[in-house]
Amino acid sequence: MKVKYFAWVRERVGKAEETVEPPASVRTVDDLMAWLAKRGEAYAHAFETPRVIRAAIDHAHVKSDTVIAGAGEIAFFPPMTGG
Amino acid sequence: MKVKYFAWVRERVGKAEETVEPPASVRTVDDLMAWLAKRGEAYAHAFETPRVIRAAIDHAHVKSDTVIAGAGEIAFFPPMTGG
Amino acid sequence: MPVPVTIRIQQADFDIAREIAALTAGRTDIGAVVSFSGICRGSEKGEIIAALTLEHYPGMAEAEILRHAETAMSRWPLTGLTVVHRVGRIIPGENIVLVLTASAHRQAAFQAAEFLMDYLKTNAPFWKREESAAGTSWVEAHDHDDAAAARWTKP
Amino acid sequence: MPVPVTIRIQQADFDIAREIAALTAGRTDIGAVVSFSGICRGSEKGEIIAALTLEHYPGMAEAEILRHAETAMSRWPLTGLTVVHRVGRIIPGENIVLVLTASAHRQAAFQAAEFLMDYLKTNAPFWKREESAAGTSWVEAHDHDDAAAARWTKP
Repeated sequence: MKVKYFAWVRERVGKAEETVEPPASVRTVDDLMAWLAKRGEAYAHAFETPRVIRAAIDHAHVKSDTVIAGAGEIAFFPPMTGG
Repeated sequence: MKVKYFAWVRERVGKAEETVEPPASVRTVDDLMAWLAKRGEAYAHAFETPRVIRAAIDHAHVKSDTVIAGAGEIAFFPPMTGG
Repeated sequence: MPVPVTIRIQQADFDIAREIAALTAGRTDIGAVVSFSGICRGSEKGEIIAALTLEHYPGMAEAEILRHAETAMSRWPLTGLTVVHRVGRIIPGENIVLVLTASAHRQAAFQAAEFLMDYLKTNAPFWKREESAAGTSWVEAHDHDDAAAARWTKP
Repeated sequence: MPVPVTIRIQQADFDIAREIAALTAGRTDIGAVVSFSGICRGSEKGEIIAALTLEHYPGMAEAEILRHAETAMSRWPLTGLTVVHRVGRIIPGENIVLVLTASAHRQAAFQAAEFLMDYLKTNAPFWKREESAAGTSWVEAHDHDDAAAARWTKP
């Protein structure tokens, strides 16, 4: 599963994207954030307040309780500030 | 007192402006339209439905019951269709 | 910084890019510019229009636009405002009117531009005459334009 | 006639006049064109801004703008729509975003442009980083932008 990070999530994680293989117990976007947060200090910092982080699966916004099964690409980013 | 006509009021009257000297009994914009309507067939046609005609005194919109005393220039025209 | 207000009534077409540049050049306090261009359509209610001729009341037209420009400036925090209204003969596809508003924030720019257009439609002394196969006729005012203007006076 | 929809994300500046010409050329069914340009301001809350850097999510950004463009086209009778969003480093006074809407009537053009801007602000995956004397920091999202977007979902 490909994971992408943007804005300060990207800066804190220290990379723009990577491929991860979470265990089957990681079912939702929330689970994935909790699992990623345990991958080290940088991830812990990036995901320390998961409620402010937005997620998208395959280019569509999703809620944090969305099941990730079948996702090709999951992205994490702060609230958007374009326009 | 200078009177100006625009759009179909101008076309019906047959002139764009003129100077008129109404009698003292002509007090309001309504009175002036009624008085002008008696100046001939062209005027009668132009002012046959005075309620649809708008008026301005010295470049400001006025209601038809406005007193005309002191007016330098009175204009008559149909509802506006600019923009 | 004074608010630049430009009001012009002219036969010639306008250049939106040049008008925007004039409103924004050298400034860094503008976050939003809204432009509205009104364009002559080629048909009205199914009838083909060959051209419009715009007549106006010189002196009053400028005064009436300025009065509404001042109202807009007092109601919204604008950094600039431009109104250009063409007169004379205009063919389908050509510009009729331009309203430009600039502000730090987008809502002010949008609302002021809508307000100005609604008032131009109903209060500025301009009249359109249409040329079609049936001859020429004066365009009638629309009730929905009065309704659009009236919403700005609601509490 | 198909509705021309143009969506571009680019580093380069845009030319409003050229974008309007592309939307209106050869057509006589357009009565109103509204443009919104979002411009980089030189200060935010009293702090001098040296520049913004815009980051985006390639692929999703285009998809999200297209999704809202399609919603706008289904809600208002538009004859065309253009969105150009810049990315990369932008200095005060430079353009950030352009939304253009064309319609037979002005209300549709105004409302669709406002709708698109409100949704771009809150839903399109772009992020601004500010450079100031204090260093660089990510711009925080505004609650009032969420409120502006929410008004389009009211009954």
